[in-house]
Amino acid sequence: MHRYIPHTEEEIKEMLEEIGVDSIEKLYINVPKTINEYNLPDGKDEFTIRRELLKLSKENVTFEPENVFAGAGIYYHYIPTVVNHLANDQKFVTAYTPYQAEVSQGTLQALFEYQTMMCELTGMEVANSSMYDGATALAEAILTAVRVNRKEKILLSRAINPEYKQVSKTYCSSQNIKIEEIGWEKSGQINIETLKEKIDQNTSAVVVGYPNFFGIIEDLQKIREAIPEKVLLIVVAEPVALSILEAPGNLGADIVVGEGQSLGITPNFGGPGIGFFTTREKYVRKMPGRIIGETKDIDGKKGYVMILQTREQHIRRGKATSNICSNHALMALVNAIYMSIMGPEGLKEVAMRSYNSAHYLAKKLEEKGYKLVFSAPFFNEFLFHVDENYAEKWENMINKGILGPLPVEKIFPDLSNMALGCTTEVNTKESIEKLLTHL
Amino acid sequence: MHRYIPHTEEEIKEMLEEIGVDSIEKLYINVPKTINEYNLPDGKDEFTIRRELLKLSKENVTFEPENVFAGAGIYYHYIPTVVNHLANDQKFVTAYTPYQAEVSQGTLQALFEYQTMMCELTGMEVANSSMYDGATALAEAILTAVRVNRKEKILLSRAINPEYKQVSKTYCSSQNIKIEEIGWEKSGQINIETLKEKIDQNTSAVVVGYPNFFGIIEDLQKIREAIPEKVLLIVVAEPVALSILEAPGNLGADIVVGEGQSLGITPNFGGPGIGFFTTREKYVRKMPGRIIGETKDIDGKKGYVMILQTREQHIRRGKATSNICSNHALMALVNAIYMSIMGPEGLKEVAMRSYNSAHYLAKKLEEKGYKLVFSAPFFNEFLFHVDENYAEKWENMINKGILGPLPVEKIFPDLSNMALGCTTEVNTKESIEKLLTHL
Amino acid sequence: MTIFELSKEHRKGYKLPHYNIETQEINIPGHLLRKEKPKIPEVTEIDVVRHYTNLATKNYAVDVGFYPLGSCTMKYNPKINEDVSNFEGFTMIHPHQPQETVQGALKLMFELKEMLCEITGMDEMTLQPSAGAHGELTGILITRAYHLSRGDHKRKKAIVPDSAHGTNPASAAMAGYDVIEIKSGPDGRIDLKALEEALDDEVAVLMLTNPNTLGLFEKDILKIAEMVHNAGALLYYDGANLNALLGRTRPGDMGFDIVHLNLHKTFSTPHGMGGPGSGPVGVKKFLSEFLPVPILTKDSKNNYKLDYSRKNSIGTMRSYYGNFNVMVRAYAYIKSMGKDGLKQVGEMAVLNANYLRKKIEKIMPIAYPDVCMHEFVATCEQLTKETGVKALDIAKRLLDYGFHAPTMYFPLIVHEDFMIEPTETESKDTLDKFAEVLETIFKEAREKSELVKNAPYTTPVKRLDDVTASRKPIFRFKFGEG
Amino acid sequence: MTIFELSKEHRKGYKLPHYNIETQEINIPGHLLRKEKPKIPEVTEIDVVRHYTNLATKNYAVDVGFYPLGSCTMKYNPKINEDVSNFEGFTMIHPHQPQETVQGALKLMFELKEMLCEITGMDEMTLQPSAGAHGELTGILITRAYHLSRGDHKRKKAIVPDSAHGTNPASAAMAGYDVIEIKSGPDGRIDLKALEEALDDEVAVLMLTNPNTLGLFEKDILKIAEMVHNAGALLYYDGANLNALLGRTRPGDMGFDIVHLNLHKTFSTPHGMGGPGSGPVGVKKFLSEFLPVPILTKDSKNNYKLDYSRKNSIGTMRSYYGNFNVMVRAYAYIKSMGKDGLKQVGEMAVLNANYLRKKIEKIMPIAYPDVCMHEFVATCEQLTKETGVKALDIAKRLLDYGFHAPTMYFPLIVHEDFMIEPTETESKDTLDKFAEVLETIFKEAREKSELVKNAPYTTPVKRLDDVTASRKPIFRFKFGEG
Repeated sequence: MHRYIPHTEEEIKEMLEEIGVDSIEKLYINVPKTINEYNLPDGKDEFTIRRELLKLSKENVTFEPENVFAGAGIYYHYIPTVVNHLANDQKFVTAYTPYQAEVSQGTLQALFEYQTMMCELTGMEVANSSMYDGATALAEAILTAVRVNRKEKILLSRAINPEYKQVSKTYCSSQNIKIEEIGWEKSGQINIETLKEKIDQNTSAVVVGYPNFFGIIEDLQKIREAIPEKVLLIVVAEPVALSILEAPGNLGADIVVGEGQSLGITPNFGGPGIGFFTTREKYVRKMPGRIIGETKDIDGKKGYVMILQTREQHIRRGKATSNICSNHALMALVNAIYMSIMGPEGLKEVAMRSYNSAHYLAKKLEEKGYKLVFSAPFFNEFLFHVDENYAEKWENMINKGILGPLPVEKIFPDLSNMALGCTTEVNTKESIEKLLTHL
Repeated sequence: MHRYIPHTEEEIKEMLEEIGVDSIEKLYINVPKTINEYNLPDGKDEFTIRRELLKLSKENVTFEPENVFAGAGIYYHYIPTVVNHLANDQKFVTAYTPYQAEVSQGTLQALFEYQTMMCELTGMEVANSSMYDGATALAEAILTAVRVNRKEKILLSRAINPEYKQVSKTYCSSQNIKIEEIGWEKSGQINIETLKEKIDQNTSAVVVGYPNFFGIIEDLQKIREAIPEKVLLIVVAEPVALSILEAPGNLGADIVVGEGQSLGITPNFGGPGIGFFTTREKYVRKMPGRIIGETKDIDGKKGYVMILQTREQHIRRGKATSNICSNHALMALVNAIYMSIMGPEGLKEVAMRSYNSAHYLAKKLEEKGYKLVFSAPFFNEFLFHVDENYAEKWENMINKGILGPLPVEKIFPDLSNMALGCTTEVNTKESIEKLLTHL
Repeated sequence: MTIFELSKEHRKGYKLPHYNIETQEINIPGHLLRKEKPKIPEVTEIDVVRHYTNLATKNYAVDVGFYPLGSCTMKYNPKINEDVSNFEGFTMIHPHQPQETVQGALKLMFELKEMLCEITGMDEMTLQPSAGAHGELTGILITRAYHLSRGDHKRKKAIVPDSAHGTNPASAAMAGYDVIEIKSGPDGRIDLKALEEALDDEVAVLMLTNPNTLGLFEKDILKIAEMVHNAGALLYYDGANLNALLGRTRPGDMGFDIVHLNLHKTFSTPHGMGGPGSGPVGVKKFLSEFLPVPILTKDSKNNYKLDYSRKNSIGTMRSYYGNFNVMVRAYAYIKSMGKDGLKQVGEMAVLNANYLRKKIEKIMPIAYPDVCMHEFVATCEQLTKETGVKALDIAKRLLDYGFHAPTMYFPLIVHEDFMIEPTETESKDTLDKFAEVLETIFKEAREKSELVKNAPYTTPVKRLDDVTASRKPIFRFKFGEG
Repeated sequence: MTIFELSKEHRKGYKLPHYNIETQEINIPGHLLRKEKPKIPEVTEIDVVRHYTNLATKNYAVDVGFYPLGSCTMKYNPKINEDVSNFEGFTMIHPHQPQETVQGALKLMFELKEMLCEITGMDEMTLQPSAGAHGELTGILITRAYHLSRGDHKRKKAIVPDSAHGTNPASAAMAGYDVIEIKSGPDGRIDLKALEEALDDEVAVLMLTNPNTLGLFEKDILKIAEMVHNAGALLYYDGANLNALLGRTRPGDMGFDIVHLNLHKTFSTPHGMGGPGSGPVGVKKFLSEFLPVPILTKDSKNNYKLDYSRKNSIGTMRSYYGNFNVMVRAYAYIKSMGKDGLKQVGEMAVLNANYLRKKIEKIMPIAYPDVCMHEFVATCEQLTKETGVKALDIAKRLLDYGFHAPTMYFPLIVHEDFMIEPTETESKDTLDKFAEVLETIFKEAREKSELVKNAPYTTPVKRLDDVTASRKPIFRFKFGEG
């Protein structure tokens, strides 16, 4: 018997006897036997598995974090050692969704605290306990806004991560929701005049990045002032930036979503990260996903449970606010542990260094003759003009162990000869200088 | 303040106030200030520490386990993944000696089970919950035997690991205990005739290996028959071998000690491993180290506690059976987890493969014209004659990623031009063939 | 104690590396600069370690004990899968690296896809969806794209049986379909007549899990497939219960056109308190063009590629390529099990369920007392009538005895029910002990019902008030209120 | 439930790699072949995981809560030290590899030794001893070798204060010395007069820890050193309490000739339920020749070496080079702390102890109410007289409140005492909470003493009978008896 299966021959006999059949075959009543065996290899031992997977893993090129100057939604940040130590506790990892609250207080309290931290960071009133990623969080935010306003039109900044835009469009494709993109001004910020023009009675929400995909800090206050009160302002925020940027909740945002990968999660080839979803209390019953709330037990002792489940698919079925069932709870735990160990001052230091290094790099690039594409303030990413042979240069840098600024055309097909540079707190002065020698 | 220290400036002030002094300096009454600061570098962040240590670790040459043909007391065995997962649980790792039994049942039960497993493996009646290593376990066994018999002479097989012999001599140096070595016959087994001759009224114990340092399986039965009943037979056993060799307890051993590294512990450059110590119940009060026993709580529920502490230094002080205080409890846990996952059949398979591969290798070497030094049955190590240029060959193999049979002279200075070969279950036919091409 | 209550201003637990870049001017306008420090806790490493270590101890988990959750397939999660998924070459790669620099990752994904196609009998597969429900939505959008591509605009209905998982109707609705629920027949299976009646030219898809949530194999599956296909609709397979069929039969062989898998069920990746999971979607060849992009391919030179050239694709379902690290675990699992191991999984899962069914039926009736597959449903309705002790009470009392409760009150067609799935990784001893405890609880319910009604007692908290929790919700820690 | 009771014959949890070497004949004589299978458990991976996971949960540990164990220095053990000590380049090296292939390990050991010499003010050091007591034995054997090397054969006595750790007399006895205990003076420190009387030409060594186990600094240390040296004896430093002095003074500066350290105390390597620890021994130059071999050296080309050429060496104290992986942790710790951090360690450890002393003295008397160093001793003797509640009972009651008990009934010169060492890694909040709980327990003792006498109640087992356990000892699981 395979090593993960406990049955001995003797037990199988005893069990069949109890069932009252004489062979396992007899248990497959009416089940057609369509295969004799899979066209798959035989099972392997741990030693071999470990070696094969290690080999595969080494067929991927990794970079020293300080040599990564690419972001575009996935960032290399310093992750304190305790984060993985604690989040790898198998009593978190192998737990199920906390349906039995009395034996899930670890999960529930951690998620409740995560929700609180996300509210603090975004300035919003409620958070759910996670979405799959930033892209689906935005798609669900749009669906939420449509449930609130019951209008079919969504105005979405063109400077949103293309991955998010695509997913939002896929999600909306079958629901008669029309997503229109609003371009940017020369500064890189959303074109407010176009926005004002396009807003009409049919608009449920406006979506902007904060900072946007190019690192540009949108002026949420101006945007909020430009749109009618009942149109929801959905902000796609980079959570690290929120330690130095005013909380969107204080600038009139109705829903703040984003990707939480930068809060303690390794890049993971893009997944799993985590989508966060925060909003105002008045919209909570339209919100997707699990929400954890505080309550008391019969002795009056504080405890936590899942609340407002009547919004959800397992109760509401076809009328649920979303079909989401599995979420990314473990990554919410990672976020919470990361924020706990860094604290507000650590988060701010991370944000300040990310900002500072990016501006230093931008200055150095300008000194070398490169020109920035946009003029508005940016956080830790910025777009700059490059030569036609940049793609080649970029691959050259990769061979030297540097993941340089991304040739943005690969992601944003209509932007040619531009690169998206990024720094975080892990880049060093030396690594920046090394980068510059290759540019 | 350093990141491991929680104090804020404000708290320090409050605390000083409570104490009633106005500065920390005032707490150092009469303590001379002999240094201003250490001649040490400034503290470093995790990122830097991790990188520096990784670099240091990579300045050591490691080998694929199947390419290791060296043993001599430290072995490369397959270690199932769960062993480290479970033993790294910080509720084991950061626990103290189980003085408060009611909150140490994890430690105590695990050690009690470890003791049981060691008794099963050795065929002895009692085990303590660990010694530092095989060498100190032997030294303590000798001291125990002297406490039992009160005679000054110890007859020790010359074919014992030289490390163990040296340590035993160091331990005995100040206690008027005389250790005499007994040589081997051509077969590689202890010279029984010499043994018989040397035994006298002053002999407390005879020490033999099982298998001995050269892998030779000593005939414990013959040895037991050759020595008077009251002379203690101390056996230094390789625990992996005990899955196919008759338990020393069934052959008349009085104390069985050894190194437990081969039961799930990585080589660790020689430490930490673990010394095991088992004996007969009648000697238990002369035994060193912590012993865990079963008991009941006030509700009659089964539980575990440290027992017979009156033998120990914290109670008995200068009259204790040993000064041992810290032991290697965590490694006992590793042993217990390893044995649990492997089971008796897994342990036997490991032993059988180790045996089989060594005999295959020996045969192949003989086919190549090498000659074995000894003729008696061996387990998974054997000594063979090599040329004068073997040391060079050996270093050559190392450059090819093979840790070949050890030039034994480095360890056993009076044995020149011999190598000690070793295999375990991790060596493959292919790795053996590769080794042979270099010999 | 919450972590917020451990906080002390200016306490620190981190240290960043030395930083020597000159300070640049900050040119963010004042109204966009943060004024108030977020109330993230200010603690040190030991506080964080103790807080989360002690929280973990308050959790039940597979590594703590038996989790007989029907349809959740809470099997053992091998530790080696954790180790390999954490290899730096897997965790520290950026999704925008050139494909030539991530060949190991792409190869792994390609091979995983191929193995899953073999196991399901499908022709092509996307690994992008992050969870089962996400896979369902993907599958239903593919359904939609398929019908529309044929100019068939009138299909607005999705049929689901009344025993279906809640995600089935929710996903169908999210994809814009009207959900038609059909009643199960008296044997707990699809009523062919009801299906016949429901199937018209407005039906886009029938969503089915087989074995169904009662643990019963839909023995008419070939007939059902024929009926559905004759009506011009597609047959969708909810993979939640695939564990039962491993090594025996494949959704593709039974006529299913689309299938989603739950790697976190059948393929043993851990549930992580709710996620991340992974919900690959496989399709028959004729639907392949609609799959989300990118699709993993291999060229003639054994180069692995992300192929975006699929112009009828439904689009993308999430950013990048899915939950890669979950895929690594599933890949290691399938390689560890091999063809023989996977067959044993199916057989022992079915053996365990039937054995436990036999044990439980001495305690309470099985809703549909057939031979079952990987799970079965039992009901304590009679006990509830006699004693007032409900399924929920029994569930809570189980916690006191160190067992997690089974799934309850689902499927909706049985009352006061337990849906029990033991999985193949539990031993006979564990099942015996579980049945024994259940019997004890039934005895308690009859002899001292209050004891059961107020359970649990030995858990970190006693029974929690979730009614008030939803009526007067507290969504977040309130600073200053303790 | 023991793991033996989970066992089922032929159940397996392992799989070895494919093996294709032809079976060789077994030539072991029959009487040396094992006949009976050892009763090691036969279980599968999930059993092992659950068993040890659930056992771990029954443990108190630094990562669970506050451990105020006097003289044990249970400080926080940083997790990065665990990670780095598990690097393959450290765990997978063989002690008999050529020295050129382990330069990283040797460099680490060499640098660790140098840093520890700097911290202790000693000239040379061995890293070989595995624990504090092992270090003591090493140091005392060095003492012996020193005297003998000078032809001084009459020194047969080792002096220890009555407040010394039990290992001091035990180690001295193991090295063949007669142990002379001298009484402490009324201020809890060495009585110089008693010392004077004890010091004669038969005394080999005075073993001292400073600050002593009462947490008091031996302020006459320079005088003591002079007296000892004038008598021709050596002064030995037990490093258990070194934490208090970090950044301020060094044993070498105070006249000590030999010092052992406990890396698992001062340098934060975890205690591992009792070990492995590491007990390096440092000496002044004139004793260097007696150190155990090998000694780490560095040649002019920066090659690191294991030097065995020390012909007056006492020999070796254990196999190979000591507990290398423990050294890796200590090395990472010292590098993480740096000179400033280490100074803060000493200061905050002393601050914490004095703060807690002030809090505790409102509850019970401090045995020697001076300003203390890193720890202090308090006594509940008065409470015991009043209520019959002993220190042990209070200790057990502390467990109910989530605290580990302090060291008790030690040093032997104080009765019904608690020896309390908070270490620098505990916060003021934790100390406040501890004092508060202790006050509550005192109140309980006065109002309902039985409650305290029968504690604990909330632990995995209640108070255990350790008297019977030693009187009728059960050393191992008895098969067939449950």
